[in-house]
Amino acid sequence: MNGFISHLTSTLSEGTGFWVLTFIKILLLLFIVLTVNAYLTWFERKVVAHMQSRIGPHRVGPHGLLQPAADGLKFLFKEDVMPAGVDKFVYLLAPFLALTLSLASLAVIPFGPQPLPFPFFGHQINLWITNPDIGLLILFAITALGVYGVALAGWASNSKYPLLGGLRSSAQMVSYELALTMSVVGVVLMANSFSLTDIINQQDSSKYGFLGWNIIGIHSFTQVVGFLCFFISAIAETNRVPFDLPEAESELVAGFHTEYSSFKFAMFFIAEYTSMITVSALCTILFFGGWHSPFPAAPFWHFTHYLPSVTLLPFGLWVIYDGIKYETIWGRLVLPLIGAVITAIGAALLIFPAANEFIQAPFWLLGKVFFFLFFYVWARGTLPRFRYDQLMNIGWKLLLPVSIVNVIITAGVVLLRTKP
Amino acid sequence: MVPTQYYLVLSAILFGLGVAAFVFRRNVITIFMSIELMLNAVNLSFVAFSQSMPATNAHKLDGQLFVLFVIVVAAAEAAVGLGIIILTARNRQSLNVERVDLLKL
Amino acid sequence: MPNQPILEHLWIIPLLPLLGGAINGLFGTKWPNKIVNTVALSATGLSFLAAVEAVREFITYVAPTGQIFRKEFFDWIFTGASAGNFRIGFDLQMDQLTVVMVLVVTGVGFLIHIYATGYMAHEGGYYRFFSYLNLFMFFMLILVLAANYVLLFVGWEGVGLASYLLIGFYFLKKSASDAGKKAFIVNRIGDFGFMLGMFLLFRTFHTLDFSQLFHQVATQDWPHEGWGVFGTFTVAGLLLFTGACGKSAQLPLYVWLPDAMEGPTPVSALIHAATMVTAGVYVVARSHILFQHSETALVVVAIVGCATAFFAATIGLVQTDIKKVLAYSTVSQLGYMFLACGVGAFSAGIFHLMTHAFFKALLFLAAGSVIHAMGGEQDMLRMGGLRKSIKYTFATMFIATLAIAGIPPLAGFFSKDSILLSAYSIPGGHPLYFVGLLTALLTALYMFRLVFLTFWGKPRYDEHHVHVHESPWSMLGPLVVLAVLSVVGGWLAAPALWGGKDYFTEFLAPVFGSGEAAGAAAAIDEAAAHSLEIALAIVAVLTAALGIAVAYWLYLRQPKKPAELAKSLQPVYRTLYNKYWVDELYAATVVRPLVWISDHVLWKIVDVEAIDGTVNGIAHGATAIGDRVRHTQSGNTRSYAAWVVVGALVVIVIVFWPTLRPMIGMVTK
Amino acid sequence: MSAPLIIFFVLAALAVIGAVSLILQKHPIHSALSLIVVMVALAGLYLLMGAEFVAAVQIIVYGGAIMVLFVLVIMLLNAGEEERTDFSKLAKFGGLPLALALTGLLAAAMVRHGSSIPNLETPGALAPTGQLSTLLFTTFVYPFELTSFLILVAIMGALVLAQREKS
Repeated sequence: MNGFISHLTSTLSEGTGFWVLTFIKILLLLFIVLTVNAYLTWFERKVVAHMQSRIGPHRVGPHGLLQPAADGLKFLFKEDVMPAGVDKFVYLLAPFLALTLSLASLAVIPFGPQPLPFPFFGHQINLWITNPDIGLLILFAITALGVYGVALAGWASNSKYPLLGGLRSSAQMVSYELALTMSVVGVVLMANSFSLTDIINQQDSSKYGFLGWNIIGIHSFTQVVGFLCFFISAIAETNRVPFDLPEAESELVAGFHTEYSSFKFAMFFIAEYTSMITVSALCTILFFGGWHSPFPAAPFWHFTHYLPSVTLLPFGLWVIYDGIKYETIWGRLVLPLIGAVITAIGAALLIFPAANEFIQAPFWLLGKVFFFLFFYVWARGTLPRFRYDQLMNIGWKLLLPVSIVNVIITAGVVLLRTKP
Repeated sequence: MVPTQYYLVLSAILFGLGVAAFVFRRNVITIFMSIELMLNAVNLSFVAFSQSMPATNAHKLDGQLFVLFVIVVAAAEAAVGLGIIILTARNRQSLNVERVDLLKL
Repeated sequence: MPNQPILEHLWIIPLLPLLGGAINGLFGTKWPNKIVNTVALSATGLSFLAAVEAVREFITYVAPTGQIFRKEFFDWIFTGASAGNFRIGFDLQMDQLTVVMVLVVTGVGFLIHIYATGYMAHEGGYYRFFSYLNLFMFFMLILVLAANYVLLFVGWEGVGLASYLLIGFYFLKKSASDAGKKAFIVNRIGDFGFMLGMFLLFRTFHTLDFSQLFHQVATQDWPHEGWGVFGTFTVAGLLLFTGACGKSAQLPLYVWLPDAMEGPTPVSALIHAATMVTAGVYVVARSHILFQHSETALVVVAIVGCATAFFAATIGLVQTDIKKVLAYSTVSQLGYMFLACGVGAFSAGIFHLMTHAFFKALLFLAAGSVIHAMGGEQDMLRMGGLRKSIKYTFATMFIATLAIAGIPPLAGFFSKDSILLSAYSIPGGHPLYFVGLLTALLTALYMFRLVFLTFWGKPRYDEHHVHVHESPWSMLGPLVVLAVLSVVGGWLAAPALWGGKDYFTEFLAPVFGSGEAAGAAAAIDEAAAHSLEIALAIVAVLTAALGIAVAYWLYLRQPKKPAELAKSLQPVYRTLYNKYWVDELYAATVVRPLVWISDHVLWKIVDVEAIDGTVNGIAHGATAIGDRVRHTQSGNTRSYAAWVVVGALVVIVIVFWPTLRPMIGMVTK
Repeated sequence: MSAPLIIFFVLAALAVIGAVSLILQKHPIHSALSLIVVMVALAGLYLLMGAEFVAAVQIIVYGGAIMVLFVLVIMLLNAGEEERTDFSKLAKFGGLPLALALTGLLAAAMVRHGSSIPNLETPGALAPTGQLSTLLFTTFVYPFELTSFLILVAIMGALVLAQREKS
């Protein structure tokens, strides 16, 4: 294993082409993620609305598809109020910190095994920004620092509710970080590496399909307990329902970002959704085989490779159909267009097998990520909020011990397995 | 490659700064932080020494292990120390160490 | 060896009394006398039985082999090879000499314990007394059983301690406690000599173990140190003898013994008559080989012994305190023993030691019984006519008196006779002989004076107040036993008179063999020797008879006479009565200067000025420094921090000095 | 000037600046933030030295736990800017020269001595986390257990201290 340092030096010794490429990659990723964030809000509102048998946003654009854009504009153009008596520096620092860290954590997440087929000025284009041997550790390090955004925001805005929210959330995050870290140790033990790609490769599904994933763990040992602990504490870590005490509207107005308005508020918002994505990706990578498809690689299962197009084509067609009989003229124009694009992509995948093969890994990865995102929303739509003491009890008295036990058992099993 | 010497000098400087903070600051929490700073400086030299050893040396990693121990101890220290600080602040209504110069109230 | 259970565990014999003493001393406070004396008696009694058994085993199994029994129980002092393997072990040994001593000590000791239960019945500190007494037994047994000088010295000091404690038993009485101190201090002088002797021996022979040391002396041929030659043996012998003088109350260190009579009578009997005071004799006899190598030492011993004997006897003539008389007689008898040793007749000395233990113990106990009967009266001039009222006491005491006076066939006769014989038979021993003879005369005189004053004549005490009563059997029993012993005690040596052989000497021969040779070398052929022996015996008896007659004439016929004599020989009488002013002399020459120095120099200057001055000075200095330094303890964390930094700086400078010096040079340049 | 050297100087500068601002900041929160900067910079240096695990632990524990505690306490006690008292003459007048002297001496000693310390030219031979843990659980197992015990004690101590005395 050639560690981070050699990795670093090698990357530094790369030519400017590499730098340009990485820069573009970063910009691209940021763009994608921010867009996804935006539409995640839309998605959330829609789903929750439907769960509550409402329609949700549908005024702005067809099916309210432009709602996020509208919100964005609103954030941009609203007056940026800075409350009196705040600690300016910290007050400004907090949102930046939050956003930067949550975005930075994306840098180490790999989206696919093999690079794009065409090089960029002699540099192969991997589906990740960087892939260090200690990706997981770096992720946790970043998560650990994530506390400050919230805490400082709460403190800096010099007001009761934010302070309480800040205290609460920092306490909560610190507490759940332990469980979070412990619950992953099992996976690390089995993969015997901190590198995310190693972890994914270890849960290879080419033979037994999804049985190879850590959640089932036919290769070594099931991590279902670890997964539960991880996911619960991940939700708490991201301050989402049912652990959204930092921003308990009913108690603290809006928690730590009460005093934040317009774009600074948006930053917190984006940070939260980004970390949701990160966590979902992490779940996928650690427990659900990352980009491995749930089906074995045996020729018999080859037809599953057409699943992307098989999902895309009907969806696109449905969108067109739905668009045609949309009430507004604007919708009747736009929706079929989108549908057409989707259908085209699906068709293209059928036509170009190489592209199809290439798309498999990202497809599965993103599919799982999407599922987890949906789960987030689902939870929000259904579960009530915990009380603070309950929260702490779950964190310290349930998750932490359980995950520790899980670590011990896993270690034992791994030991037995490795014994010749 | 960076000469080990640089790291050592850096750690010396950081340590000195920590000492300075300890002497100059009056807020007990800050003083506590300056202690942490000194610990960090020492850790730096630990790691520097450890990496300066050839890989063949059996004790190469000891330095890093010491760092781990130091960190753990620092954590424990912080837990207890901050508890004490909270208590003192509660009883004396002051965080200024110069105002807390009596053994009993 | 399975058939020597006790001998293999010789330590039992001394340990039992120690246990008794410890138990009584620790728990006896609340106990009734019954339990206390049960403990004490069982301890000593068992120890006596053990001793008897041990002796039996020794005589049956070991003695025939011509060996001595010796066993190392544990290392007491052992410096590893680094310090030349110097070893002082807790080693006990048993040879013929030890046999005699052990039997005497335990036997007489046991009897006296029994006696004491009666005598002390009404005294306070009963448990204390017995605990001390047992302690004494322990140390005495250690002394006689020890197999090296150091262990012997332990016992030696131990008995000193016990005697100190017991003399000062009535510590509320100033005279008693003073007497205790006096005994202790005077003994220190002797012990100092003893230690020096030990050091010299160790320096010469690199061992203090009897068997090794004596073996060296015997095997390697050392130059025989003639008269006036002060070689190793002479000096060592004399130093050891100094110790012996202290312990056995010889000139010039005898002064403590008469005062020691302040202690309870059983103590006087056991410690200051029968056992402890004979330790000196024992030591001289034990190291006889050293003495035999040095004429000077022997001569000194003989002369000192002889002189003491006569000197003490003369003082004994005029004392009126019954115990004082006995005390002086003890001193003089001890003188006899040393005389014997001095003339090389060690076995005779030991023989006299044994017999003397019997009759002198008896005398003391009887005297105690008399005092008991008189209700604490000790002055003979206030007694008289007790013959009828306390028969048993009288009878036993009379026997003892005959014994000490040297009337055949009682014990004293034989022992004293053998001593005189050997004194006579060595070249140039005649003066010694005659002095000894004179002493014998005086002995008979003052002893019978004592008896006559006490038991005959009219009662000189107030019969209305003093109710004379015979002592309980617990006291009389021992008297009787001892009386029997004082009669038969000497018969071991009796056959010598009619041509037989002296069993006692023969028994001790393995120990003193060479010594006797020296003594007998001077003797002429058997027949002449025998006739001489008879002649001397007759002379001795006559002398004794003469003494008795004089006593009879003076104290029964003309009771006025003594007073007139005293008046006519005023100076002599006063001299004797005041014990030659020896105490006063010592007081003037030693005690008072010492007191003056301690008072004016040691106390007023050394102690007050130097020592107290230093201590107080240190204290004041500390206070002063504290006053200055206190201000750094401001409680201000920042200043503390600054101080810490200062310290750190110093440390760094010290540690990195070699690196920093050139830089400083650069800076200054 | 090779890449690692650049990184080193950047991080070192960051650390020193952080430390200096720790001293100069008026408000404890700012000091805490500066300290966090120092720690992150040091973590970077550890990475540079190839001590990945240490770096991660540095950030997770120091940055994520200890400093959070500090920040929390500062918030809890609502600590304001510190008052400028100078009761200690020594600290007031002697403080700066002393600190400077200490720093200077240490640095000088390092400069002199450091040259004697070997430098590994090869970037390899960094600390595989596996080896580290192996060492931790074999050679250093007793210290390890001891520290765990220490932490237990510390937890209990913190509990005892933190709970308000009930009246």
